[in-house]
Amino acid sequence: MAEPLLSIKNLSVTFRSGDRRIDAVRGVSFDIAAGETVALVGESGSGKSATALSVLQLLPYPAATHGPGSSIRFAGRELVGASASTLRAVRGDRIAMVFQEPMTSLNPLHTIAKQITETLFLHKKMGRQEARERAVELLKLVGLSEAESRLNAYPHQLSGGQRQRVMIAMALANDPALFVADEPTTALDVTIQAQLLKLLNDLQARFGMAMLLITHDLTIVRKIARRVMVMTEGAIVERGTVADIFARPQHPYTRRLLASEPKGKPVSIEPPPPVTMATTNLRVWFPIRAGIIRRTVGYIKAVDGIDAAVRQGETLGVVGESGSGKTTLALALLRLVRSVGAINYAGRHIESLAEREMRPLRRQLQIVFQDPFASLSPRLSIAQIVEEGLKVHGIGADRDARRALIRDALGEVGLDPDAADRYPHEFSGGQRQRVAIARALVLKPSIVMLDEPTSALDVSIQAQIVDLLRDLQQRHGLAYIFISHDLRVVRALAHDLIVMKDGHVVEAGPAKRIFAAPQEPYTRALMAAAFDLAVA
Amino acid sequence: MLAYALRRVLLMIPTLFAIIVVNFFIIQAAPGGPVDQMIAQLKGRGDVTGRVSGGNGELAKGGTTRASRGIDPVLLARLNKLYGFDKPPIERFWIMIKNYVGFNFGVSFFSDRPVINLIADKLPVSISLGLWTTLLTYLISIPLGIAKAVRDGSRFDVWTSAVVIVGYAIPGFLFAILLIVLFAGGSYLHWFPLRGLVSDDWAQLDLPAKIVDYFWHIALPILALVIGGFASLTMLTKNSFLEEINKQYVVTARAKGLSERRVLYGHVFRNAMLLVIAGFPAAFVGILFTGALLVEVIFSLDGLGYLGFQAALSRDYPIMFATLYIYTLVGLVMKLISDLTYMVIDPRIDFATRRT
Amino acid sequence: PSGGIALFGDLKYKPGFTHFDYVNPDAPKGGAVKFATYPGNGTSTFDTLNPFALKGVKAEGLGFLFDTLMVASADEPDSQYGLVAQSVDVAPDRLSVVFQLRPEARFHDGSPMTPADVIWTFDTLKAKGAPQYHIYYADVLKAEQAGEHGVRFILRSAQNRELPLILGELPVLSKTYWQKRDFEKTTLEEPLGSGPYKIESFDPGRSITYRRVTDYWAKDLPVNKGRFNFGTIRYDYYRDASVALEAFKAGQYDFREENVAKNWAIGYSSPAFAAGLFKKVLIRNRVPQGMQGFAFNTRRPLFHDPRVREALGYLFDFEWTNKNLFYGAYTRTESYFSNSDLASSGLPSADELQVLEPLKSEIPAAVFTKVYEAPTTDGTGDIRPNIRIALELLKQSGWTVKGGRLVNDKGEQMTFEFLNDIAEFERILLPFADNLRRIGVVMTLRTVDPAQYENRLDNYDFDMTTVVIPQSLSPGNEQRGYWTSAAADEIGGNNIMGVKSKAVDHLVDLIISAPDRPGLVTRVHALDRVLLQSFYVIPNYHIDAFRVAYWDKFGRPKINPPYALALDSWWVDAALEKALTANRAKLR
Amino acid sequence: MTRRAYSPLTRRRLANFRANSRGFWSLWIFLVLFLVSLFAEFIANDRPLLVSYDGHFYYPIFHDYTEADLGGDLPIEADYRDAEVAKRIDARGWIVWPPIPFDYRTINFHLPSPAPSPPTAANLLGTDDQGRDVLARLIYGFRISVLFGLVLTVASSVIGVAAGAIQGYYGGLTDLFLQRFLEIWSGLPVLYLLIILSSIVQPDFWWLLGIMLLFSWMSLVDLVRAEFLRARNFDYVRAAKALGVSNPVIIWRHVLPNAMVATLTFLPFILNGSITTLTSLDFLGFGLPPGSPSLGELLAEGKDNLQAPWLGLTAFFVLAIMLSLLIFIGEAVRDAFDPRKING
Ligand SMILES: Nc1ncnc2c1ncn2[C@@H]1O[C@H](COP(=O)(O)OP(=O)(O)OP(=O)(O)O)[C@@H](O)[C@H]1O
Ligand SMILES: Nc1ncnc2c1ncn2[C@@H]1O[C@H](COP(=O)(O)OP(=O)(O)OP(=O)(O)O)[C@@H](O)[C@H]1O
Ligand SMILES: [Mg+2]
Ligand SMILES: [Mg+2]
Repeated sequence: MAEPLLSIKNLSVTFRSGDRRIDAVRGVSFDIAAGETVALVGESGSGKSATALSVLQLLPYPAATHGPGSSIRFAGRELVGASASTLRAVRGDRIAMVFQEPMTSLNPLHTIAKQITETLFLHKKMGRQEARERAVELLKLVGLSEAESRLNAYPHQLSGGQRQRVMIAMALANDPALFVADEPTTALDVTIQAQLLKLLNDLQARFGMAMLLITHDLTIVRKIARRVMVMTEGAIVERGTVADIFARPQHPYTRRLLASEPKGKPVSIEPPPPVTMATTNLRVWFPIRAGIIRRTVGYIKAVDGIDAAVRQGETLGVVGESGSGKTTLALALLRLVRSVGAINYAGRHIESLAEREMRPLRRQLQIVFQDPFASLSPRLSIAQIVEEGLKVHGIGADRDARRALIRDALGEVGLDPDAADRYPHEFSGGQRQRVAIARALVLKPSIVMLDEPTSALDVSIQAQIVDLLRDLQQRHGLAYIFISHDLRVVRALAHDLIVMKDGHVVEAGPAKRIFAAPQEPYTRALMAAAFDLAVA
Repeated sequence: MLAYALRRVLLMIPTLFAIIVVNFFIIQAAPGGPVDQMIAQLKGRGDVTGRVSGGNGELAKGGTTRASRGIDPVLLARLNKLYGFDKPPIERFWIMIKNYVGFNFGVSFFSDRPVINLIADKLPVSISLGLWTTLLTYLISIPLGIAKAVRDGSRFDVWTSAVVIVGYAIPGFLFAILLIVLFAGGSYLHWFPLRGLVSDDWAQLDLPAKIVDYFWHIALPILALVIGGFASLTMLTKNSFLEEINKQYVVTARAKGLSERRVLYGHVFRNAMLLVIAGFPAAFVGILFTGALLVEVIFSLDGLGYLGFQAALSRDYPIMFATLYIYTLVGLVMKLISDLTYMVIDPRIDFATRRT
Repeated sequence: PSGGIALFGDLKYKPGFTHFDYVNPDAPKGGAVKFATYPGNGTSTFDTLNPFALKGVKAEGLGFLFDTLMVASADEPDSQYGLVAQSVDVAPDRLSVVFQLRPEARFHDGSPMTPADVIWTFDTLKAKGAPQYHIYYADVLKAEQAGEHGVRFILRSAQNRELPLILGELPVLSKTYWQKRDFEKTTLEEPLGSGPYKIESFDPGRSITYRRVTDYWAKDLPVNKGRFNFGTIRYDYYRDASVALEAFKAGQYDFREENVAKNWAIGYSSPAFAAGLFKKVLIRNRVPQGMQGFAFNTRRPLFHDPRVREALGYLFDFEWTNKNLFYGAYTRTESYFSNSDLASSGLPSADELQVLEPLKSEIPAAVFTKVYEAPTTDGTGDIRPNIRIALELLKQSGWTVKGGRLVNDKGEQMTFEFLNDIAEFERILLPFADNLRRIGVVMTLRTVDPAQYENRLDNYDFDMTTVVIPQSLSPGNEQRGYWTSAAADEIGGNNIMGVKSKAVDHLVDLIISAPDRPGLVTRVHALDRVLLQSFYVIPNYHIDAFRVAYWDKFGRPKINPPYALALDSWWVDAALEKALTANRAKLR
Repeated sequence: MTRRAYSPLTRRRLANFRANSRGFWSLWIFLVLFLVSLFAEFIANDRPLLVSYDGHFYYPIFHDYTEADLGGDLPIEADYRDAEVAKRIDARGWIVWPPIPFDYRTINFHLPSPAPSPPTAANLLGTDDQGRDVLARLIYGFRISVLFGLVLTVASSVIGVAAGAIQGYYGGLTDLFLQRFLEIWSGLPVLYLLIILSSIVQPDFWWLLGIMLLFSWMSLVDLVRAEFLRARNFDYVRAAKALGVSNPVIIWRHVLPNAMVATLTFLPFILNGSITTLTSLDFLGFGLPPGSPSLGELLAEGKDNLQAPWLGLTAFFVLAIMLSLLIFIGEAVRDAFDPRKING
């Protein structure tokens, strides 16, 4: 066989954090041939992202260092410690990368168009018009509807999934030889996911694109990858063809991984408990502004007349395509974006409460944001972040008591409590997501909005979290509004379900019924894609 | 946003009015007025700028013997009438406001010229100094600050810091004098002219010679002005960049294969520049209107700084109020522009209350 | 009819004289000279060419444009000789003066100067001119034509001997020219003049250049012979005094009069000076220096007692100050009429005693018994002897040192404020304050801006301040303002110290009515003694020379007149100038 | 014991601070200089530390003695530099002088050349134009200037940051009206207020501080406001709101630490600037009472005495060194709070 396209030998990555050293990657070696798709799966925090970032030499040097003997050869060229110009020629053109956290990875001050066309100008030397057309084409390819009108949007005006697709479009713009995708579909609904995977397949077929795919979604691995590698604690512990590994996992972690599925069923309560939070005809319209004087020329109706209710001790699942207004709904319910329409919580109309009056209620109403990274204050340690709510609401008698609560909360979501004094950026994506969950749960609220809380978690931890949530629900009668694209998880947790599209509810009802017999075509399509992912 | 800008423009009227009112009464409350100043001048003593321009020896100045009579009441009345002090303050205030509405700024007490003309006369100097100084400081400080941010902690960083700090610590007026002594005086070199904005025969020069002559004249003043200006801007740029340079979007930009320059100038720049922009109006207005006083004095340049200072000390109220009015207006407009610039730079910024 | 007029006695120059003694009648004409004006020596900018109106900062040298009726000679105390006026006659009753104009007198446009012009000038200056004119001419009732070429001024009283001389200084302006213009306005149009120079060019605030009028109508008059030799004169404006000095050293201008001792001592060193390309010359003069001193506001109870005032005088260490701050440039002032024959010295002469005896009961006894001498020290800063004297005097006045503080019988410490308006004076005052502190007196120094200073001074709201009481060689009317009881309460007056003494009032009357010069001198001496021995001020110092520096291109007359620098009698020496240019080039 | 008092994060910040050795040492040097200047009286004084006379001890720094106390005949306060006093004491005892036997206002009467006289063994940095020891004045001047600067800087930054933060964070009418108030406030004629003030009282340290404080706080407001206008849109602010954190706490804990760039950058400059503010006030004659030791006065004297470069140079070096120290300290503080800063 000819020299592989990418050849990683004995790669190690060490981070420094304060006076500690974290060996994130320890002696990883693998090859990827042209046109091949290799999946990298593994525990959250096992060093997958670090490995991926090493390829393009994008780690936060000098906080990160490669051990001696680390080597990454791409098309015959050594990348570790390569000169800036070598790297520049490779980056974005020959090797493209999609980052794990698409929400924070876009330049907040540049329009979508600018960010996509930039690589085209750079590597393809396209003209303005041409580049713009290509950008529209790319956005369409990744399934962004109304691509043209979205070109001039800024990242903060897009939903999580939309941003992720922009990232992908940006990466694929130059038909790279190697595509490194770090959890590229976490924020995407299943139909789009399917479309995307198909697109990748096409590209592979057409241009012989190789792909390093990092994902927690084993279904995807099965569908798209030929080989798979499993990482835990910085090392690859098992590798082989997808068929082999799925059939005969050797390493205990692999076995656990394959075994864990979000299991269990929501426990129904009889008689049905009272509704704790409800909204009728909720609307959130974002103005579209144009021109230098920013006149309002129209509205994006992110949430357009939604009725929803969640019962005490139950879970309301919210599913729907990316950009359908799920996040906005959650934020509106918590009065974090301006909305119109009644919001009823525990018998009170909270839509007109002043901020000061809302504040005591906030202990009861918690949220886990879709973009955990951005929602964590960059200059506070994890401990401080989790502690904050406790302090505000006077939970925990003193410092030590609070410390104990923090340790418990971090432990429950599977984080090492000793890492509590690190800053958010020193964690992996999944770890940050768990911090956000811990922050919400440590308050023992009565309702939690969970916006894609498990998207960055590997299945084993996902299962752990799901168990935790269900456990808490049973013990304390928590109500959840659970937003997710992962219908399996939804199925495992939700009592009721609403399916959203374009800011409207297309179908609502008991989860069991909808999963069993979806009424609307859209719901049916969604279910089909989720449970029978066809790459055709 | 249009509504916001409009509201801001409308609010300028009461703001200006309030400033003028407050100033009018505070200034009148200060002991010593134009009449006192005029009398001091008549007695040969009213040298208001002596403090900054020096030259007072150990011999105090007396008047001529023949003029040495007490202030005769007739004269006093004449002076009071001359300056309009025969009317009560409120009436004077209304007259002034009425005139201002029609952009009539009155006539200087002491030099008897319309204030507007006086200001117009000083503009070439002030704009020359202000423009070039601002331009130079920004053109040098920003790239320097960026370079320092990229090389934070390196030898380059340290010694450039040292250079700009030393520049800042050199008191501008001392440096100006030093420049004159070294490069324009009679003791050492005589490379540059000592005073003025252009040569006497400027009108006769052809265009290239005019340009050369102009820069030849402003070289030293500008040097004296900019030397202290680098430090804060450079450090601000550096720190703003350090704040941004580690963010995730910068990694994305790098992943695109952008050169370091384009990462810095194309991506980080806009994110980091908010503060630099925010500080701009104050810096510009400052250098234009007041900052150059000592340099103007030392290089015998006729600028607004000197005009304002002299007017303040000699109690030339029309100049004071007119300059105050104009500076404030310019300041307000600059501030509005910079506020609107914030929104252009960062589309997330608005000025509304966060109500949800 | 007389061609000249003297305040007292005879004129030095008899009718038919050809030129003043202190000029070189054959001085070569031509050449260009540059002067400078800068803070401390003139204004630092100008914005008007009308020198007569109140408003505007006047350009330097505008006097060149205008001929006056008479011209003063620089080697007599107070004598004038006709310029526009051919002759002058003071009526025997001293209530009117007649000037006969020269028929050939011409303005620059060729029109003749007429009595109508003179009358118009007088009326206009008095009514619309700068306030000084109003003050000058307060005692002149009116001007009227007297014959074809004569103008008669009617005076209010015979008292003011100086008035004819003041009128002799009247410039003559063209009525026709000015009637079409607003006299009170500032202007940048060259006014029509008649004098030796015309404006060649100017740039407001930067420079102004004058060119000699070659067909000047009066160029051969005896008063002008040998004067106005420079072909062009240019004044450059500087804003900063140190820069102006640098500019001189760089050869940007030719001539400079220094008024800062430190500059004089060490400020001029430069290669050009070392090479002798420019000179530093002290030209002695007899220009009366009057009195500069720290004035007590005797309106304040604290300073009622002359012994207190005398005592505090012992703590101003002039010798140390002069040596260490002034490079020994100055002379201690020991008279209110210093540097002139009007200054008293020794014990009173018989004539003076005659004046003083009648006042004996009202003036300090020391006037008759003691020679006034300002306190002295050895210049080392050791002022113990003076402290002893001061403490003794203070004790007599009820002030004693207790616990290091000088207190009165009520136990109040002596505290006062020195009101100052010139920053440069702080270095002179602080050592004085330091010495005062040694005997337990607190003198706080307060420096304020000019307008505020004026305001406080006009209302006599100060304890102590620096005064300058200028004097001319012919003290007269103005002494009323300086010393009399009536002036002491006049707001904004010149009797800063608040002198209120019948004796002084009387002496002032005597001075004003002095019959002749010796009588005047005697009476002034008497006044001087009384003032000195009453300790109204702590005398400072003065200098009896012009400190001039000039590039070596000038020719100078052999004689320096005692009462003026008479720069207009210098000329550009072509040979020197050539050598200078060559040497300068070499130095580069 | 003390170690446990710090949270791990604080420890980490301290370590970061220390790791910036330039800043760390700058802090020490600055503290030492400042502390030393606080004890200026013991270092530079025209009164001896200790006098033994006739078997008795005298402590002139703490107590005023008259010459009579020391056997002289005059009742005036003893001037120990006076030859006669010194001679008398020497005859019957001894004197211990501070290292610099000059106070800030002591005139050295025995100048080798007219004032300002160049550096000599007696006056290490020469004398100023009144014959006073420059080094002594420097020590006292440093104290006054730094105290003035520190108080002014701290107070005005606190006020300025608070005002900017409130405007930027709350926006809306709060912003609109505070901004207008600020504009009017900054339009006040400072010079005239000073003139009025100085016509009522003799401006001293505290008066000047007060007046300056009234205006100096405005320099930071716009910058902080801009930072807050931006930062309030960040997701972590929204997250904090969702936690029920009150606005002041959000401002303080979440936004401020991430909006400190301008403040941290400008603090050293503001401090140095307050010192030069004193200069310009001195220039106009509204500064500290004449004769007070201040760096500003030294600069002004330097300008008037170009022939005496030790004046201007001394002032310049002190300013330059102080600014460098402060900026380096500022950088270290920045590092300390930079979550991504890695030592070494
Ligand atoms: N900047 C950093 N400083 C210190 N430690 C870091 C840093 N970035 C990552 N780490 C640590 O390195 C380890 C590997 O992180 P990495 O992001 O590669 O994990 P991952 O496999 O991508 O996990 P996830 O699936 O949760 O994204 C984690 O334990 C994380 O805490
Ligand atoms: N601040 C904003 N300004 C303008 N449009 C916005 C803004 N925030 C969200 N939108 C738009 O509102 C719509 C709904 O967004 P939202 O984030 O609620 O979607 P979502 O259902 O959470 O999608 P995803 O699954 O991708 O996270 C999207 O079309 C988005 O572009
Ligand atoms: Mg990861
Ligand atoms: Mg979402």
